[in-house]
Amino acid sequence: MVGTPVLFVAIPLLAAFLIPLFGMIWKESVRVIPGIVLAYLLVLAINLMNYVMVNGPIVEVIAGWAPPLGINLVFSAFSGFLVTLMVFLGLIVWMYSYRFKRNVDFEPAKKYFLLLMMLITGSVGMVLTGDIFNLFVFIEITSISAYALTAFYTGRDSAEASFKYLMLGSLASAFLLIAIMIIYSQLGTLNMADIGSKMHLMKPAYKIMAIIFLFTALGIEAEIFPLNGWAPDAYAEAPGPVGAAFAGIVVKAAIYASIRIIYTLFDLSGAYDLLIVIGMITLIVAETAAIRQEKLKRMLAYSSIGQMGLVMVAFGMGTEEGVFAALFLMFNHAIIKSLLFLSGSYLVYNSKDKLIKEVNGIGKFLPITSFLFVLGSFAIVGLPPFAGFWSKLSVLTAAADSNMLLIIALVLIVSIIEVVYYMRVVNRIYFFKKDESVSTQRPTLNALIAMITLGAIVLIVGFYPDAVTGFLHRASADLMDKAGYINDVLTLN
Amino acid sequence: MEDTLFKILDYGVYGTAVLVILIGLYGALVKRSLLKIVIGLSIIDSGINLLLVAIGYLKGGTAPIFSPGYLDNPKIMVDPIPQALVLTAIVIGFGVTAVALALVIRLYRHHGTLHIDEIRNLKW
Amino acid sequence: MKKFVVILLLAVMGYYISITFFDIGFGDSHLVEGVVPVKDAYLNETVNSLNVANTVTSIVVNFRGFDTLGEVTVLFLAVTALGGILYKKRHQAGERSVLFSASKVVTSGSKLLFPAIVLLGAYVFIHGHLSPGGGFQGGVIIATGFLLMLLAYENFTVGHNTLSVIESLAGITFAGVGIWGLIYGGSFLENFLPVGTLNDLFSGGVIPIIYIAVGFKVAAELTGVIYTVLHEKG
Amino acid sequence: METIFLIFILFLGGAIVTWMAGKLGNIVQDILFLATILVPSYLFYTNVATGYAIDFNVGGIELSWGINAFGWLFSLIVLGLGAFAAFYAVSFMKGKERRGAFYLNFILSIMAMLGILMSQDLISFFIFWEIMTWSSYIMVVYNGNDVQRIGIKYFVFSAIGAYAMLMAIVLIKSMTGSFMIESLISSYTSFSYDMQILIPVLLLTGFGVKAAIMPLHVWAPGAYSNAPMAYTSIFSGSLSKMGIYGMVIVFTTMLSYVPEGVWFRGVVAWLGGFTAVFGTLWAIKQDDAKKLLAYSSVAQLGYIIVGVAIGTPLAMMAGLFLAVMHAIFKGTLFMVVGAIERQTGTSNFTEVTGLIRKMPWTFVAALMSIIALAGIPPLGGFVGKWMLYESLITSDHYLLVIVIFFSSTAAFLYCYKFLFGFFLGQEEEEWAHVKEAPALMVVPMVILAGLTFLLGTYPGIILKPIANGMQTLGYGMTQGQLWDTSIILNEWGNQVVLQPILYAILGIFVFFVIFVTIKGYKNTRYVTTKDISSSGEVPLAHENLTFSQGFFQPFLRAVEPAMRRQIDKYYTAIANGLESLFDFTRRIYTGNGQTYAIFVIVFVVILLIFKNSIFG
Amino acid sequence: MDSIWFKLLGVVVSFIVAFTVGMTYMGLSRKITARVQNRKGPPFYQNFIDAMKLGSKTSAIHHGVMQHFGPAFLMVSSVMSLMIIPVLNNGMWFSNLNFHGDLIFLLYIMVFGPLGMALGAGQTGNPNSAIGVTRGLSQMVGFEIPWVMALVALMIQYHTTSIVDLMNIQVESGTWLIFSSPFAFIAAVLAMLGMFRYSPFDIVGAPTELASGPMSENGGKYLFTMMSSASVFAFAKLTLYVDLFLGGASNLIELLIKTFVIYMIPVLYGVVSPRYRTEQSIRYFWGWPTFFGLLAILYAVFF
Repeated sequence: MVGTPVLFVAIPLLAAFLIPLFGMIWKESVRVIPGIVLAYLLVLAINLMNYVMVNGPIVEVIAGWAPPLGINLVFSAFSGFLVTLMVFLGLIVWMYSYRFKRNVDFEPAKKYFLLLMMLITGSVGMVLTGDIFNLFVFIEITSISAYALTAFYTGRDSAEASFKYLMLGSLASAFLLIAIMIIYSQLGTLNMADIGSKMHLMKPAYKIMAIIFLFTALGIEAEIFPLNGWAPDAYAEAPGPVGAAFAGIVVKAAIYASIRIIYTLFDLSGAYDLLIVIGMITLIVAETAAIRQEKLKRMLAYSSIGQMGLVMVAFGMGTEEGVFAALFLMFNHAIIKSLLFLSGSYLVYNSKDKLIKEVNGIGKFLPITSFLFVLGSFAIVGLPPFAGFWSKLSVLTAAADSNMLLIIALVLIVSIIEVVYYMRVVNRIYFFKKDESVSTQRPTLNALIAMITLGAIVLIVGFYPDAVTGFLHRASADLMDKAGYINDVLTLN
Repeated sequence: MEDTLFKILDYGVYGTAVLVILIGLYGALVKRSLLKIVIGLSIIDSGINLLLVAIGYLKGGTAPIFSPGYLDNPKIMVDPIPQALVLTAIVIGFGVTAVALALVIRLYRHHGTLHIDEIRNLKW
Repeated sequence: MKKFVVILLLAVMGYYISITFFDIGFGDSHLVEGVVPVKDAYLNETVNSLNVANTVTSIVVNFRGFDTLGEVTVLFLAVTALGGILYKKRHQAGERSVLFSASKVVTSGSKLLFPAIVLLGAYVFIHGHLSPGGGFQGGVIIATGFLLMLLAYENFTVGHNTLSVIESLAGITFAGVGIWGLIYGGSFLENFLPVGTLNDLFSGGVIPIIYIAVGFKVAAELTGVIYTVLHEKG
Repeated sequence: METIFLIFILFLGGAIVTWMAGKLGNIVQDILFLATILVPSYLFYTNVATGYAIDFNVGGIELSWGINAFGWLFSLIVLGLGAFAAFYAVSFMKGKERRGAFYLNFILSIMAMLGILMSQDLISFFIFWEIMTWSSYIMVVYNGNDVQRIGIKYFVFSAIGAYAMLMAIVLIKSMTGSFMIESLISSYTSFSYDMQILIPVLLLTGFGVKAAIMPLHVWAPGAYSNAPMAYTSIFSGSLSKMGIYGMVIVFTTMLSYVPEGVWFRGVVAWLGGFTAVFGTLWAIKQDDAKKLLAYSSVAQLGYIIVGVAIGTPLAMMAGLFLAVMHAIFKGTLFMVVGAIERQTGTSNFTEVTGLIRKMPWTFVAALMSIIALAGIPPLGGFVGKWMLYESLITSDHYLLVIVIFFSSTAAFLYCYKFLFGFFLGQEEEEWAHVKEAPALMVVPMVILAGLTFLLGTYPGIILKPIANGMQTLGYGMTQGQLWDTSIILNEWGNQVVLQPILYAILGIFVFFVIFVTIKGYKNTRYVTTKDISSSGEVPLAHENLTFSQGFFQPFLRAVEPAMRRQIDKYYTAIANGLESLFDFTRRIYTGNGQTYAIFVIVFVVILLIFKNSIFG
Repeated sequence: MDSIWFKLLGVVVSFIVAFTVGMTYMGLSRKITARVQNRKGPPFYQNFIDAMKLGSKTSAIHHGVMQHFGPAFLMVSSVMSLMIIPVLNNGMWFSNLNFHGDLIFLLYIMVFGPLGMALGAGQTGNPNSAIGVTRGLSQMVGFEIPWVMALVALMIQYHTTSIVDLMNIQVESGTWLIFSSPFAFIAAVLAMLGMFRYSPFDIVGAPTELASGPMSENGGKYLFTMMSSASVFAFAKLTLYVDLFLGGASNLIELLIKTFVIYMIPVLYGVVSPRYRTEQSIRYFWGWPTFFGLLAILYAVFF
């Protein structure tokens, strides 16, 4: 073991406090330090992941107090997998935005990278933490970074989007605290494993109240319909890489939190059905809303919401196959949607309104970016042999094994809608005449490297899904093993 | 007498806290001015904090501080954890409010108004 | 119309929350049977192994110090976010957006009060582990001192870089102490210093150090918030 | 290295290299392209034995690749026509944009089709199916005409089909625990009744889309006519046969085990019949050669479906033979249109006339293919149609015979329109400069057209693989027994009775041609088609009297009631309705943050009110 | 008996008989039509004179290779039909090429001629030809429906696709098919009206409209071939009807009588009817004839 999970939080925080100091000495450091930190974290994550795959989960205590007392971090196959993914995406996003908007001044640039790093840290913290109040703190770290990043561009309507996000985010934190209070008042503890082990003692009425508020609070972050009013605006108005980070990192963390709560904390079977129903509604509403969008990033945002609905459905099946499918879907969505956001934002780089029709015929001018966007489109709608196919297949297989014919049919019908709007964009990119008034921007080298890396992963996973399925199987087994989780945490010294 | 007082407190403290939350929510959901919405959100925070700290109260408990001489004469202490949590919650609430106000300033700069119905460039 | 719908909705929600909490009960132990609450262990450990008088402080800084680190980060982020959100290209530093003339009484009084306020704040956060109060409270008190000065004097300036440096150093101290604990004590934020005796100023190991850092940080950050907003041109 | 893997690696690698090689020069790219098609094909035919399969594992899923005799039959269509079309394409694409993308998708389509034939499990089947779908989709939108309508329509229908298939696949997986086609076939009879019905329905929907069966055919005309012609020849010729391939498997395995299979056969056969009739009627109406051929493809596929669905040995043989023939002659005809379009710039009958002397070889190819299409002896189409009629009559499908016969007679109308529109009629000055297409285009066309003659006379050449394939499918008959089911075949599978007739036909034809030509040959001189006695007056040089507008107008008036209701319109109406509905859903997002917050409260309140029924 | 020379002889003899009979019938029809219309009309041998004149004429111009092919195609169709159709009962005439499926084959070969001829007509460049061709093909689609229905009904009823078999059945049972499957006969006869293209179905040639349509650019040897073909084809068709419905014929005289009776149906129907428009003609065939065809099939299936 080369490090401990706490470094995922400690190192970025330390770096965050250092950046202003270094920034006074060497201006470029504000861009470089986050990258170094993220690269280090990626190495750390891979090392820990290797360790975890062999030796089982790492439970780390903070401040030397054994779990029911102190806060603990759990780096298991499940959380570790997500952390690795998030840190990797964080590095990609950093790489993409390294030279992005060279006309942006030093001051905002400094803040941008700082906030981006903290966004990732907060998300990673959400995944790692084993304490429910600590979860709240990390959610807030993530949220505030997200508000600020959403409102990053002063010229646009980004403040409006950010404000909506903030309103709903505030409601989320209020609900989260109410739920925490109810649980605490009954069980006298905040540790998730401890709560999980004692949950059966709680009165069902309280349990239900708690899960309603927890589910709503995390649902707001996880973009569940009808709690996702903020999402399309925020995705669309945030800078492109931030949209990628939202889709690939923040939402994943929120989903992780809600799933961890439903699977490990509570023992209510109704919650699984609720997940399926809500997930399905989210999927349908989001995809149908996406088909009529006029703005590219907004369309991607709705698509992202829809995919999250599908993830919820898969988790709601409650079987190990379902969890595997959901995790595979999360992985693919993180990679592919990030690819789409990153390449998509170069497609509409100079455009003011980011309209879909402005990508007309751009394939000739930005061949690589366009190709990557098309690759992403093909992959996200689940066309083989790209990555998205395998996850869609596993979702459907899991649903078939749970005898959910209607779910299969609905998911497939919605997929057709998805196909339609992605293909419309693909058609525009390659087979329309370019509008003369639209100017294009060639991606910088760092952005290209970032996008090509993602594209390569899409292809590799498509042709060789075994590259990730091993981890995913371990991760899904890990999530299903509630007793093991509680045991690992509570029997520490 | 004391019993009735506690009876009133029983419902009163929680009732007040819930009422504060609801008032805050009402402000956030109905008021048209962005500033009032932000104020509403702050009020929600206050209500939540009140509720939170009330959870930890124990009848007849003292502050959880082992002041000199306490150990010789121990008394029942209120639950310190909610207090610690409230401390955190307050600070976070402050941070969010600050960001919210900054956003309001930005919105005013951009739209020249604080009326939420007119700040609807992003829709559908 | 909308109002009534909202009121109805809120009434329903309020009803459910209220009955839940009424049912939980106020002022007595509402735990389910057979559960040993964590707070007992906290109270026990605070006085017995940490030698800290203020249990809240021990929880905030030590048991749940990770939360507090996050909390400090939230504040730090709020300030950063504020700067980012309100950033304008031609930012005229030093030009205040709100100008008013305070009366002589206010200016003189502020000048007198300012040191006292700062002193009080420092006292509060230094004694955070002994008496009610702590880094946050002390930091806020200090920040009110600066607020007072900013209100009283149109040309009162706080060095932006100074604030930033203080903020960073305080943050580094907190995180550094944590990592130090990781290296020497085995876990992050481990209390690696001797804990001293109960009710001494120098007791509780790293708790006062962290709380002082927090105090500085909060003071700098809140001042920074006020300063930034005050220099915002509408 | 397993040859099977090598084939696919060569295809894939070659596709990518060809795609990238645009900068190295066109010649290099062309050679790479041809090599990528030909080398794996060679390897396939020399090194892959039928009946051999290789198992491997991807992502925890057992996969198996190999080829059986039935797949081998279709591989002839895929790789054979593919090779001809490839040569044609090289010349066709000269000087066009985006050659790399064209070649890439061309190769990928060929690869995917071969992959479909070699898949012994449902997952690789589906993967290759989808590769085929999207590579052909890119070709459909390749020219950029009306892509949002035609392209999306194609993709949506493909997706409907593919997803129906996917649903069936996952259901099969959950019931049998395996993705192997074998295990599906062996355990089908143990499925519940609902599943025994549902799974064939889903699979047939999937295959039906590619085979352009009646209610699912609306994508075909647009897609076929919109793709570059060099591709359409394999699109219509081979790609649509993949649907037939799948249908055959469904019909001969699953549906032959259960009594309900009879109903499926009846319904699909009738749908095929209607497809044939309406495809033909719409083909007659078209003024654009591509559209005409596209509808004609739909109609021809209808015949094939009828044969396949009836499924008696003779009908199956007829269907498969027609499938091969259709690949050949429809491939040729699309190439012809491509050649004409390349030389004249249009494919509209109302614009181009009198090319017979300008493009004689193209005309020969077109004439022979058209005769084959019309099913006129001596060319290949006749044998197939004959077997189809015979099988329908001997299996008591009398009304279907009439439907098929009607469609096949009406097909003469568009056959004539095609030949007349392009090649006959008056020679116009506007097209005086037109030259014969390049040799690389003409040679494949003529060879393919020659094949129709060869197979018409010696159908045994292709009936042998068909018989082998049908044995694999479980028709327990030897070749001889199969051929005995038809009146016209001899023990080698060639036409025994008809051969004298063919010779007679040829003899009479030659005799009278010689008679008409020789008699007074010296005194007869050629005059241009302007030199006609039009009511006693000779038209001027710039006057064009060719009858091309409103061809078959009276006939269309007669059948107008049948054509008034277009399925396409209903689909369009549904699509528009859905889009309006979706427009409504997106208005849920009003843009007002407070509304969103109210949604949250509403959500909470609903959960609170119904908490006991949700979580109880 | 099976030698190729014997078969060739059969072809030649059949051809000559068919040519003579066909020409005579056509001449007679002209005469009869004229008498009905209160004209004197040409002599019945007029067609022979015409044919001789055309055949001896030297054509001066041609419009290309397809014009040579067109008449040949037409000839293939008619001669092949003639060779397929057994002329007399019990193999008392050259059996030529009839085989166990000739009924289906016939359906095809009979429509082959018009198509080939249409190609020839197309190359002449005369718009009238093309218009005539489109009309002809359209009408063909019209009458093929009842025609096929009638034939299919016969196939269903007697489980054979061979004309010889049908003839044998009639001889053995002593009942003509006109009585045992009357609806098929009605449908077939109504279809025949179109097949002979006499008024009211003479829209193809339509002398006053299209200047004889597909033939308008043809003269001399081309027209001669076409005329011969038409006469052979007429004979073949009439023989087919006799074979199918009237029990065949045991000698040539009987054949002549029977064919002439059949032949009079379209001729007499035509003289009293004005010309249809194409769509009317098509709808006509899809009306009652098709109805009878359906009846025939139902009859065949159920009885």
